[in-house]
Amino acid sequence: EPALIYDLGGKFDKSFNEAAFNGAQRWVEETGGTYKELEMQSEAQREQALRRLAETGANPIVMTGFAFGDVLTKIAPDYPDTKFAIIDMVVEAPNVQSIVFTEEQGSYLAGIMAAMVSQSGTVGFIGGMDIPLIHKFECGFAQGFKSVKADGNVLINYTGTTPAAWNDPVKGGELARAQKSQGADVIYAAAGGTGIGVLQAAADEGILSIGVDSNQNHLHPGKVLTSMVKRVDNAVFDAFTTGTDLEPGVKVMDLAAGGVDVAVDEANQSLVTPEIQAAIDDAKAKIASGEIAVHDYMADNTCPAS
Amino acid sequence: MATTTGDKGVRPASAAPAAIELRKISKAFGPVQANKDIDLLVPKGTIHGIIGENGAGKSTLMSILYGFYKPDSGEVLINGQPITITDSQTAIRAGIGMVFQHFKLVQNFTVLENIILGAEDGALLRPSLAKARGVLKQLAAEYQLNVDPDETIEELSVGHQQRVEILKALYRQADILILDEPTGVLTPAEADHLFRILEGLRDEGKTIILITHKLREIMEITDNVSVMRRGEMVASVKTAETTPEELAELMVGRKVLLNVAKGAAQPGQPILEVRDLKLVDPDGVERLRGISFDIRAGEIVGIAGVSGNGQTQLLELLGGYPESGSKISGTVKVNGKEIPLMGRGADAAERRENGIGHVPEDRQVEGLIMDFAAWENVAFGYHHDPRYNRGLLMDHAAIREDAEGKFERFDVRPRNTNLAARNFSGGNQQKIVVAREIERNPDLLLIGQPTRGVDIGAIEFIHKRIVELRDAGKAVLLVSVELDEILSLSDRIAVMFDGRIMGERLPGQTTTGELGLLMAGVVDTENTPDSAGIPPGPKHVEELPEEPA
Amino acid sequence: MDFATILQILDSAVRLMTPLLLACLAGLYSERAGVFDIGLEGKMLMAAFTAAAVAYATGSAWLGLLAGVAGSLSLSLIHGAASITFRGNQLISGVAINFLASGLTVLLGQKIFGLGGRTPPLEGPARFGEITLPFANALRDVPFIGPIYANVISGHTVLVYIAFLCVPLTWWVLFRTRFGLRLRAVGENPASVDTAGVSVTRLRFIAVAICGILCGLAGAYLATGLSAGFVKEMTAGRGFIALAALIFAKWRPWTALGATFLFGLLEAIANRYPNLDLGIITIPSIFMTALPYILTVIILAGFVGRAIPPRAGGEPYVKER
Amino acid sequence: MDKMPKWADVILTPLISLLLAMAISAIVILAIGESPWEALTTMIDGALGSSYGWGFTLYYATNFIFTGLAVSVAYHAGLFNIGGEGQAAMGGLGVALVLLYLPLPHWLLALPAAMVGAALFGALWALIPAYLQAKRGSHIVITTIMFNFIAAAVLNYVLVNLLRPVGSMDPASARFPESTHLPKLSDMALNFGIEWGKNTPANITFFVALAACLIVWLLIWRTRLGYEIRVLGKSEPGALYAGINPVKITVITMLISGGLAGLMAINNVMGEAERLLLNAVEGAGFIGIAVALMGRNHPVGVLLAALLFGFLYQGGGELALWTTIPRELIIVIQALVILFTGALDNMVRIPLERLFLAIRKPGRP
Ligand SMILES: Nc1ncnc2c1ncn2[C@@H]1O[C@H](COP(=O)(O)OP(=O)(O)OP(=O)(O)O)[C@@H](O)[C@H]1O
Ligand SMILES: Nc1ncnc2c1ncn2[C@@H]1O[C@H](COP(=O)(O)OP(=O)(O)OP(=O)(O)O)[C@@H](O)[C@H]1O
Ligand SMILES: [Mg+2]
Ligand SMILES: [Mg+2]
Repeated sequence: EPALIYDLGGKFDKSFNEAAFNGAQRWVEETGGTYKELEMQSEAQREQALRRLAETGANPIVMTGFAFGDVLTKIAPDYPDTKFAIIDMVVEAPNVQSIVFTEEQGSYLAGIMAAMVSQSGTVGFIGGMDIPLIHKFECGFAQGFKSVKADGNVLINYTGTTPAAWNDPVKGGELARAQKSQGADVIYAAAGGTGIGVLQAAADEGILSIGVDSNQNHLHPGKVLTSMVKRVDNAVFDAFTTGTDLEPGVKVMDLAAGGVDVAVDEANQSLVTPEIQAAIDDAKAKIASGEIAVHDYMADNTCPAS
Repeated sequence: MATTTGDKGVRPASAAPAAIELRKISKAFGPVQANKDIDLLVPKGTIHGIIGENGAGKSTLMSILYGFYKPDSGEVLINGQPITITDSQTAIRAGIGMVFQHFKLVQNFTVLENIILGAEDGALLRPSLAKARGVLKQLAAEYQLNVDPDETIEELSVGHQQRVEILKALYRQADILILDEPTGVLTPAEADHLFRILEGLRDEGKTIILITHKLREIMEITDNVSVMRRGEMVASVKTAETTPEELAELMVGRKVLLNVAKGAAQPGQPILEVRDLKLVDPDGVERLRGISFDIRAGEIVGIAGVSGNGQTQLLELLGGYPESGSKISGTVKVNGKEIPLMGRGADAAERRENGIGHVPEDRQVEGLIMDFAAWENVAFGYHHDPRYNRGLLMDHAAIREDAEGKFERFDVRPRNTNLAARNFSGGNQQKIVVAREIERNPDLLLIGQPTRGVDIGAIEFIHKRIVELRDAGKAVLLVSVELDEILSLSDRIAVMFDGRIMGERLPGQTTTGELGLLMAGVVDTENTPDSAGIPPGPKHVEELPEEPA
Repeated sequence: MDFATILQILDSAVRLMTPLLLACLAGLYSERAGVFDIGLEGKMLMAAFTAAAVAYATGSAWLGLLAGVAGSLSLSLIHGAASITFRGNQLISGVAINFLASGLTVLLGQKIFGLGGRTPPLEGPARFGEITLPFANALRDVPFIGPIYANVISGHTVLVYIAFLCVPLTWWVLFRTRFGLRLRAVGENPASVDTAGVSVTRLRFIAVAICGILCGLAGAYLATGLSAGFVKEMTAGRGFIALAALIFAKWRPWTALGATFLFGLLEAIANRYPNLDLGIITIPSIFMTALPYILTVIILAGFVGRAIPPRAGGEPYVKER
Repeated sequence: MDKMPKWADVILTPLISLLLAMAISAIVILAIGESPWEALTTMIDGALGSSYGWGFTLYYATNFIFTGLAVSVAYHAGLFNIGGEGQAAMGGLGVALVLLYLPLPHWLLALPAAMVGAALFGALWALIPAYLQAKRGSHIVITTIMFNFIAAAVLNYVLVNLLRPVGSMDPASARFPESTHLPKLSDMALNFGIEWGKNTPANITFFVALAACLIVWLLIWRTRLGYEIRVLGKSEPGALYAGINPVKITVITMLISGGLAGLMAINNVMGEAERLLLNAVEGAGFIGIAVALMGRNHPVGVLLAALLFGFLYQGGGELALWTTIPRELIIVIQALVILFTGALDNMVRIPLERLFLAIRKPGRP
């Protein structure tokens, strides 16, 4: 029986924990299997949860979030017969699969789209808590944008420095309005619950927004340019399906592997013109071939594009 | 001779029903039986005194009458009609007004706002205030109760605050006025003025109940007097048929010496030398304007004066804690050594090291920590004393032991050092403070208002201790608004007015009248045209400066 | 910084200050009556939830508002029972209410909507729309005044105008009515009110209830005015900021307006300039988000003297011990 | 003179209050369609039913003891320190700096060094609010709230830009050297041949916390400084009369308070995570307020309240982990416990007092 552990944000964080949950649900629907799931209460529980699950025989155990990395490194050797999968972090152990996403690539595509629809030449990025992971989104977005509009302008805001930054739609909305007043006409929100406020404010103010993690196009049909989807659900689904045969090592869920993408569906079809679609397809191909190298902020903690 | 059995002593002269009749009123606060089967009869149009030791239950009884506390049992009749007083509103409607021992005023409201509070006409303030302003003017003229209606309470002297309380009751058209220790905070002149007003009210047919610890006042103004002891009513008598000595005995249950017995002073070396002391408070008000005096060993110097003329500042300055931000100049020598008045070494702890003891004017705010147990209060201010410490830690056993001894020697009741200071009566609280300071055997004792609100038994005791200290060759600086106290205790008297010492007198060679003039700021007693023969009566008090903010 | 930017910042400040202002006035009533309230945050949160939930269910923002007030009011009554009736510790009660709201909102939300405590997004009449004040468009071209009127003053939801009207109203109630006189008295010296024959308990309960109503407005504004639905913990500490503003304002309505405006303004500025380039150094964005708090401390230390709370504040009124 | 025996007030009142809180909690659990009995047994079993549960309960309690003591020490001086959260966070920074940059060959050296770092940073973070309160009259409630936010920003900056190992996603410092790892209670038990609390985070800091309770008790009730702190808390004019300098005592008290809050970092940062995480305090600073107030600001009360909250935390965690009951239920239960034992205690006490008076009355003449 597989198991899934969510990070502190909780199962319904409207972000990647929720995506993981959706993946597990899909697996249940398709296979009829059952799985165990756990929600953290505090940092100290990480180890407790992992060990308890391993001891009850759950296999494989999938966990979402880089914060598990440290603990997993420590306990994986204690349970050599259990397979672990960790999302968003690399842990080197013979029984651990590390699943990482190339958020910068997806964000790069979102940047291209933003640049192509922006009339003002100014777009915005609103991050949640000011942590490196979110800078990765920001940096890819800026690079994609600049690849189309080299002299355009990307406005950047972060909501805050505490976990409250993920749950402040009011501030998100206000930041969106501030960016709009500076000329932004497309805003990319990578901010969890705060992003809901960003998308709402953008819709209210008549500008476009870009969602994140899961497909949020439907929230404001015709007003959300696209969503940079991060297929955590696929990762969880795959891990559950593979079961105990989980391959150790690093599994990169990149553009080519369908790990990240920009969502196009009926809600935003009218916004995505054939030219835009062509540009995206072109960029995808070039990224896949290595012709375009999207910078990974995490590699050196810098962002050449902004 | 007085009858001492219940209400039989006092019968209304006519057949008219008594203004107040209480029957078998009982009230317990938890395990404390504050009132027990109390009967009381107050005829209409009389002034009725109630006396009793601290904690005897006087305030409780009156608070029940006023609807502030609910009695456990008993009956109340007003003008012969039984009435259930559930809250103060009922009492007010029945024509009862009360001036509490601790005023119930809102400090940052104006006089007018305090007057109308709870008695407003309509939902808007403006008409109420306008009406009250008119009524106030009328009452002020009628009873000579002048206060500025727009002044806030915190800017008023206590005397004026009390007027506001009385005006509050009159504004509500009280026929029965209860005053709980009204003169405790008044100067003799103010007290006199109050009594004239009370007499005026009585003559109008109003009924007045007066609680006081001062037998002189009872004798002077009341028609009847009731005595309480330990929650019970032990006697009710006609004032004309009793004597202070008898009342004192009824109250305390033993004979009390009403006058201080002391021999002549034998002054020695100067202990305290004060020269040209000046203090400007943070608001820029000159509180002390060049004070100079000496106190010698074996001498009690009394400072008389209307409160608010700089005595508080003088005591605080000598005690080492003038209000921060004050500007200070002048010199003070203790035992010939100059002590710093500002900066390093100018704190109260240092003063204690220099052999200065201090019984502050306000025992509840400064002299005691009300929530601390009594034994902890015994170390208050002396907590660094090696006797109370062992190494890094305080020696609780030693402090407790010392406290037990002090309780014994000063007859503090109840004899329980574990009780919080809050739970002692005013007199016993004061005994704790006095015991602490006197038993240090200080070279100089500063003592402010030593017997304010204290019952006569305790007054006698405290006075005796002060005199003993003097006789042991110590210097005492006594500040009091009670002229009687000043006159009977002091070896020399200095009168303060507006931050200056107006003059020095010897107790045997002066009168209250003369002191009263000095207290009113009249420089010399020679007949000058504008000061001639002005008695320290109510009219004059009007013009005294008020205690500023 | 050009005029348009200033207008935008002011406009944003008005929106950001509104929940703070309402909560601050709420606290003002309660604390002026002598009941300290650190549970503003919780009441706002509860109101935000009930408002969003009912607005979603009924499709009416006004019914949502009513529900928001009811939600907040119910917590007020708990606070009143604890601190007035049972003379408990007001600070503890406030802390408990914050916890209670934080847990209950998510618990109920999850039970009802199954979205992990969120409510579904609100649309159309379930949200308070922006109101264009009369002549806003006509006056837009009048120099200076016009844009200020059209951009800063006009174009907010009705709750913003209610909040601003509450300031003079509160002043008037407190200082011009019998009720206000008694309310202030009961916070300064309850015994004075009691001996005047007025019930301390009743007055304090009314004050606490008004506090609940205003917190209800604040919470409803967050969920149905500023955003479109409830998100867990969406008050994000605003109740505490409102409390700070209340102390800052020394418990006075007009200064409360000033204090909350200052907080709103500082936040709006920090939003507008995520990286403030001062020429020599650039303040990193992390510190810009903290800037409102740093400035508050500086202003407090530098310009605002000692704040003296209502004298009887925080203490239950006890006659007999 | 007391209305009821002390044991009744100290034991009976909180116990009945607790039962009331539990009863209401049960109703809430029923209302969301779950079984209160199952919830209760899961909680008790998970928190107290095994050495494993105890290991966590004690770990959480240790955090709360420190923050609770911090609040209570300040409270005795009449200061309401809401800044425990920020002070504890800064304490974590102190611990991290000491452990990362000082060569400490053994935990016996590392512990005192880290304690100094933790207390120092926590105290420094309380210093400015203290100074502003004492000298400028800036209300400590506002300034400490503000300093919580500022601490979060500082920590974020330091972790993300200065202490984070390059290439790491996690805004956290590097691991502390192996030599500085504190012995876990389980290891210590193993030394005596007892298998106790395997893999639980409870560590030697628990004993440090107990010692802190004792020291705070001595400080407040047995030393001159404590006496002065309590005097200032009761009456500032009284303090002046007694020759106590309010500015000095205010600052010293807040330094002690901040230091205690900072010391929490020994437990969570050094003892548990063994590296500095961004949100390591996790609200323990605020729980400290509840713990202090419920514990009536007495170290023994704080200890008991901290254990109660440790139990609720761990029991609640188990509940969230192993049942379908949402984890927010625990917050509700915590709220009810705080409410009933801390704020509605008179609801129980007053009838009890009447009862005792009634029992006692007939016995007296
Ligand atoms: N509010 C109260 N709660 C509990 N006990 C009280 C309360 N008020 C008074 N007592 C107790 O009741 C008794 C009577 O107190 P009361 O105030 O009536 O005395 P009193 O005669 O007015 O004394 P004093 O001369 O000091 O004013 C005292 O033992 C006192 O401790
Ligand atoms: N709440 C209370 N609990 C216990 N005792 C009280 C309480 N309130 C008052 N007392 C006691 O009641 C008695 C009288 O109290 P009251 O407030 O009438 O005057 P007081 O404090 O004695 O004032 P003073 O010192 O001026 O006489 C005192 O013994 C006082 O300590
Ligand atoms: Mg009395
Ligand atoms: Mg008295």
